Amino acid sequence: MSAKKEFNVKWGMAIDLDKCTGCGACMVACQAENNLAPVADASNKLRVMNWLVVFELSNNKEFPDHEVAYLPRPCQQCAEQPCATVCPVVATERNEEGGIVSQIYPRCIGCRYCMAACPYHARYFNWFDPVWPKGMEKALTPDVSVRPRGVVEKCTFCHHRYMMAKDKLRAQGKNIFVKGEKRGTKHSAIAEGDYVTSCAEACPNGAIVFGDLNNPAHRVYQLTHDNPNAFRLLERLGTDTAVYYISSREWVRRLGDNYLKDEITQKPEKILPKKH
Amino acid sequence: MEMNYNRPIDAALFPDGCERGSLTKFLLWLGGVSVVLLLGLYAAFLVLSRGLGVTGLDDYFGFGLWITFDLGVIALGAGAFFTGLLRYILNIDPLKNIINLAVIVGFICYTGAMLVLLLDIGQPIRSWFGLWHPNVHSMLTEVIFCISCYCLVLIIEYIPLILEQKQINKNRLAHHIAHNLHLMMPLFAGIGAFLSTFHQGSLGGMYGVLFGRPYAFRDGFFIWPWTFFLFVLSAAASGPMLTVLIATLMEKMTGKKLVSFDIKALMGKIAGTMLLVYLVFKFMDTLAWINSVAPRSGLTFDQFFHGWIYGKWLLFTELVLCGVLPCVILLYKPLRDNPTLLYLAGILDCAGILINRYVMTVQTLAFPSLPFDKWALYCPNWVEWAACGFVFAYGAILLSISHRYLPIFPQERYLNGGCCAGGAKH
Amino acid sequence: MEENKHGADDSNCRLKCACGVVPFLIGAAVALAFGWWVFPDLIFSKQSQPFYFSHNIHMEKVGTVCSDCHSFRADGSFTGVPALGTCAGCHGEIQTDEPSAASTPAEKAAYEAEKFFVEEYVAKGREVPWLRHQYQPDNVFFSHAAHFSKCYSCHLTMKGSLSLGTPDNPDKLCMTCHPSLAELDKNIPVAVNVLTDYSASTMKMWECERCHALPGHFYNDGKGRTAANNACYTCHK
Amino acid sequence: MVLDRRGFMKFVAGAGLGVMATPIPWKLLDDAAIWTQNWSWIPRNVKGETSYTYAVSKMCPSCVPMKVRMVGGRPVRVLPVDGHPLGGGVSSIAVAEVQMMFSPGRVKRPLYRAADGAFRELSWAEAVTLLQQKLQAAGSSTAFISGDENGSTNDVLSAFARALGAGDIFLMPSEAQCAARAAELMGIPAQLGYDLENSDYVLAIGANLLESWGPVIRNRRIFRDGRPVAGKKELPARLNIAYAGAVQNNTAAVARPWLPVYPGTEGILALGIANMLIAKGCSFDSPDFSEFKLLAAKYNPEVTAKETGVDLKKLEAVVKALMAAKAPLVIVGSEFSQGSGAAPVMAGFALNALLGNINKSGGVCLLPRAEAGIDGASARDEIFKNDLTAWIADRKTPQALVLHEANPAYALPGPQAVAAFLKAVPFKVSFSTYMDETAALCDLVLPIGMGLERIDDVNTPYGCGKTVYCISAVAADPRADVHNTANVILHVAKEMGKDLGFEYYEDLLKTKAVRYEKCDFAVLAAGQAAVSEARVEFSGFTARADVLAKALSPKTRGNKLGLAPYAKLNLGTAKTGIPPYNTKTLRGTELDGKDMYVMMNAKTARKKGLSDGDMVVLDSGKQQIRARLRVFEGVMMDTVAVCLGYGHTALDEFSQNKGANVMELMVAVPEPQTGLNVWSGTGVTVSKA
Repeated sequence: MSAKKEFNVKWGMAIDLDKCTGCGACMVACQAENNLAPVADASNKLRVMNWLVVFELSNNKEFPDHEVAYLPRPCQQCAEQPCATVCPVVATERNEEGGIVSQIYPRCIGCRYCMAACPYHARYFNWFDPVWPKGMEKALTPDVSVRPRGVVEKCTFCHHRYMMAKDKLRAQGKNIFVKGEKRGTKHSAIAEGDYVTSCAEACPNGAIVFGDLNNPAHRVYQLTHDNPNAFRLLERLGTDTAVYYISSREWVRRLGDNYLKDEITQKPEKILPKKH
Repeated sequence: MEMNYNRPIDAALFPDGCERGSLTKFLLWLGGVSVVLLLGLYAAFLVLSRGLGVTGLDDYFGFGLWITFDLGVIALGAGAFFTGLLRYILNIDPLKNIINLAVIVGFICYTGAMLVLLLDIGQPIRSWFGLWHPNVHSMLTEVIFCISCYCLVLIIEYIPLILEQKQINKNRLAHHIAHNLHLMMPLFAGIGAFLSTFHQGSLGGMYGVLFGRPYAFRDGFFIWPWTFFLFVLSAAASGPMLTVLIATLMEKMTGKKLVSFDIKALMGKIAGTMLLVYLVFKFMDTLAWINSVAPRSGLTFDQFFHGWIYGKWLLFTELVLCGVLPCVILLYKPLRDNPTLLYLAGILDCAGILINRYVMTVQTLAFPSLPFDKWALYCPNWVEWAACGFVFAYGAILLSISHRYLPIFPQERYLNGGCCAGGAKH
Repeated sequence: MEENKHGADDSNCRLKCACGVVPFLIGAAVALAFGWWVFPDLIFSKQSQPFYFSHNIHMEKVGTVCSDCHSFRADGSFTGVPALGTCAGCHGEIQTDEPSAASTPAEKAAYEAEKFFVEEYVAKGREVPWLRHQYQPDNVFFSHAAHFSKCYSCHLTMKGSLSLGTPDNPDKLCMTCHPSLAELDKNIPVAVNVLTDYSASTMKMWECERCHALPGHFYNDGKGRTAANNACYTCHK
Repeated sequence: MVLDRRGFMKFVAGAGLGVMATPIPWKLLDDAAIWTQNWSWIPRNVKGETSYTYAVSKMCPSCVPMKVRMVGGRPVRVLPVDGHPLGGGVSSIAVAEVQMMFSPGRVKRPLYRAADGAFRELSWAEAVTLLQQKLQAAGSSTAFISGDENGSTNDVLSAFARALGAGDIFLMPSEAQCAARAAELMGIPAQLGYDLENSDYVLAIGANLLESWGPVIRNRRIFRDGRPVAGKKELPARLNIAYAGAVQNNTAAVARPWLPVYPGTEGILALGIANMLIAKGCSFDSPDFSEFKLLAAKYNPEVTAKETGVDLKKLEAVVKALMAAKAPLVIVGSEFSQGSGAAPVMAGFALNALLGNINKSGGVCLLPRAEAGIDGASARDEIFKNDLTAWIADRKTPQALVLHEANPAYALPGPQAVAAFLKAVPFKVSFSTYMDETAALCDLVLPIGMGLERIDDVNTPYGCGKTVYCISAVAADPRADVHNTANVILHVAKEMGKDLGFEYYEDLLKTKAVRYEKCDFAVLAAGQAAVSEARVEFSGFTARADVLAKALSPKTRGNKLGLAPYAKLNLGTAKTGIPPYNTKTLRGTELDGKDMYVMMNAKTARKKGLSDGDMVVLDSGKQQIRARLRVFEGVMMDTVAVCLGYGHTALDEFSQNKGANVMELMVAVPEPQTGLNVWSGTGVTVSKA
């Protein structure tokens, strides 16, 4: 496997599961923004194209002690990607400042090895050509190319918005990076909030916070650093994801990873022997 | 040449000293098999024209029957490289009596797998990207390169067999090519063994590197995950037995002796030895998996199994029923020398490897990697089966034609009484 | 059975073999000629623009630099071919003098073209369906802004062949990728690949990589931190 | 030289080899691959300049303001508007509203029902003439139903009704109607408002605050701002939400705590809490406080627990928190935003009065009632006095019926009876964007623009804490041959010689806009909202213990399970059906192919001998529906939870063939003393199919 790449800017999310009501607005916003085709019967969930899925979590207790939580799952944008390393044709990689895992549709040959590799099921295959009800294709955005059948796709953190935000800065004659407070660091000059994903933007509850995980001025940094309530999905796999979840409920945090019975819910470095 | 009207019309094309059934019967057989072939072609047409949505695959099971099938036939097709290695490099001479069949079976398995792969990838027109834009970190890249190259090797190994056809061989050029290729065979066997080892291993490696899938993930030895070696060994352990089984099946169907039993038993002994080596490592691997991979992932052994369809019986069947049992039969001479037991062991051996490839593919993906997810169910549909059927039919046709017209079995003439009724002398 | 005959007569064989190479060579020659001369034209269809347009006249009468018509929007996106509104700013009415008997054919053509444009498009509020010579595919996010700011920042002060423009000749940067049309007085037919539907002038990835894949264009501090500008996502969407 | 077979073969071989040395195979190989990224049948990106227009969703009940992104003049996205009193995110309906302009279920042209029963197209001119004739003939026997309770189209309809001498004008039943009736009964001349913005503790009883009650997006924005994300430097939550209801719905998922209660017992729970508050010394100023106190005393904790099934410990904690809060607020509503009657709202108001928060910051506020903009038109609260379900039950069939964005044949209790009623009406016209169940029954269907395509307004939706007036300008070119309902009615009225004072709807909206301070029409049309903090002075109220005593009497459930309907916005509304982009948001545990799921907890299921995945029949005594059972522990004991929004028979393939319409099960019964019908307390039997 290739060495993990570090970037000055690492776009990431903090999703507050104590705030998400599971309404689905983020899923719809995602589809509209990224030109996903609607389907009349979406009940085969293993065949439905959704870059962002809201899972329903249960504490598995009987009434009345039952609790429910909703977990929106975009692509986790791993720093150690199970997917990009296995792609035979370099159709997906994480190689750009910002740390977003790319997915290049015209390169993808549709072998689906990346889907087999991704434990988050964040990758989707175009089983058929996308079809919109007559005329609805007129409402497609110009920012995301429409994928034909036979290629894999996934959430891109609305990467096109990142590109557009950078272009806006350039048009204003500004640099796209600024020096960070700490020596040797630099941050994106994009103001916090000028680049957000469609899901984060749509969420009325503000459950999804988007920003630069490396920039101490960003909310997402403050929410995820030294926060005992923050966790990531399947952290012990070492994927080093860019999507953090936050919950004050222990059972929710415990569902973020697999734990043996006698293990306590905490960060993997405390459960695991140190990696060599 | 005088026509003998007692013999089939195409008798002039038969291998020297061998008799074959009537052409009508042969064509009827081919016709019957072609029905399966055509159904497969129709399935392929559906897949290529409409998309992979016509299959039973889905986003959880991006890999399914086809990949299982590909891995299966590639493992079982390993008879070609492994027998070749033993025959040409290690000079185990008796194997010359079965090596031709091994090559053809290997050829069928590999080309068949390539055909299915072409359907399996979503953009077959871009398949050459694998060679042109390779990602050197991907196990699949290694597989693509090695399989493509090995396919060429198999073609090269197959060509002399065709050129040795009685009539073709009369052409001097053909004769020379065949002759010279034969002389170069050790070289190709060597290249084949090298390529084959790597792609068999890489196929295993493909799963072993999936660190997001604890069911398949195996930490590495150097740059290779454990499964790399397991796949090589298991292929060597089962490939020869498939060759034996196919030879036997052909004998049953044609009513002729094609390969002497001692050769089969020898193949059995070789396979048994490899199986033993494989099983030793496989058991070690399983223990390491249960005691290291699983707990590190926060999982227990029990969690890897679910219900009946993904039950522990699969592991038991794979390792004991289809592993230890055939291994014992194949290695213990009195048992091995019993034809029924030898063939049974062969069947079990091959079945065990198929189960292994199946669970590595399907159970790996069915396992709920997210703690709040459920086990997923996969059921291949007729399109997937038909495409696999296509490969079977294609193989049957190729084998039938090859057997009818090509001198594959050096022992055939001798085993069937040395001459053929009403046979033309040569 | 021909082989048998052939084997029987040795001298005949030699003769045949001698002239036997000829058909092979002819075949090869035909294929080579077809492949190198005929085929390249065969796969491109030639399409013409809706009406005559002269960059030359516009450069003389309207502006002096490309960006006078091909400009950036406030959000940093690039207008590319100007929208009807931009053209209509001048062409609300016919600007060219009506040609007289003394007019050159070129002047007459210009007048006819403008008349057509004003009547058929400006008056009706229809966008002109210009064909584009260099139109990147949907899967490419080409940022003119990035090239203007990034490339300029270094190459403006560079000397010799590395100079891609000077403050008084900014268009030189455009010409790095686009053919210079300033002097152009006619429409060039657009060659469209009949199979891919892309224009023949559409830059292919290897052409982009002439700059993008240059090691000198990487920022790499040796600690695994990289600002490689040849990442897939630098250009793809 | 003669070209023989051998020569030809050599030629071919030469050509074959030669070709390999030309670009042909390699260029074709490359071009074929490039072809696959540019297939002609895959839609292409259409570039253009980005611009934005503003509108307010007329489709989503949350009345969410929208920033519409246009590319080259073509709408592509709906984005949220921050800083708008109703905004702060987008709802799951509104977020794909642009895409819904292209829904296959749209009515594209005016249609009339021909003699053979099928729809035929006709021109707008013909349609208007036909409409005029029919209404002229029907005269005062014309009835009106509007499905848009916040728009001024109602002014036009009611003015027209008045001009015709017709009194039958109705709005579709809603929480707002229950609240308006409650206010009237209590003698409060105002629209009840809720100052969530400034509250620090909200107890929602039944009101699905974060999904379907009131202007949801505004509620959720307040939740967003009041609940900082749990971080390292965790600020204490400024807003706590507790929720009491039968189903662990979207609100309950984030409420602390969720108090499970039997469905339809919201009012009783409120009285129980009132009793606890009174015991702690709370009181309010009302001529019948003593009666109220007596009534509340009946609901001592034990009785409350028995009747509502509430956990007393949890309830006491909530009451304690209410008392401790600086600005406590109680909101009583219905889990499916309709059909619970006026009494629960009255009990809720009394609770708020006990907490002393009427017209206080963070409490219940008394907003000036929305007034009509046309002389002779009825104000919204006037129209609310007419109960649609009761009127239909009376079966005084009018000669003509005008429907504006209303789908009673789907959305009212007992849709089959409603359809039968509609069939009996000689002439029915539906102004509708989509071919919904009601439009499909009508004699004339007139396409109107959806919110994005028409000018309309939104006037202080129920639930707001202040008066909010918004104009929704035309954001996009209509995708069908549409006209505005109000314009058509204004025109028809004029033709009939009944000039309503306006030529166009826009003129009416302009006169309305100038009523608000510092706001002119252009500013409002550009997306700003006119906000007024004006309140009606609180000069006491009557708790109406007499009404409460009768209306909130405990019901015997017998052997039946309580039916707990709940609403979710992602299933759309009765008007829209399930929006195309929303089918994917339905979980596998909500809908499986044609089967929808109903939910009960494991204990209840065991009692009924049912298990997860069973096909079951829900029987209300009058009607049955079939569904699959999901065992879900977030449902009250002896209760079956059912989701609204399935079972469409009209509209498009995104809505059809999905589950059953729960309204089939509902039985509307008069609420004693209030003049409203209620259907929130329906009981059903559940058995294996």
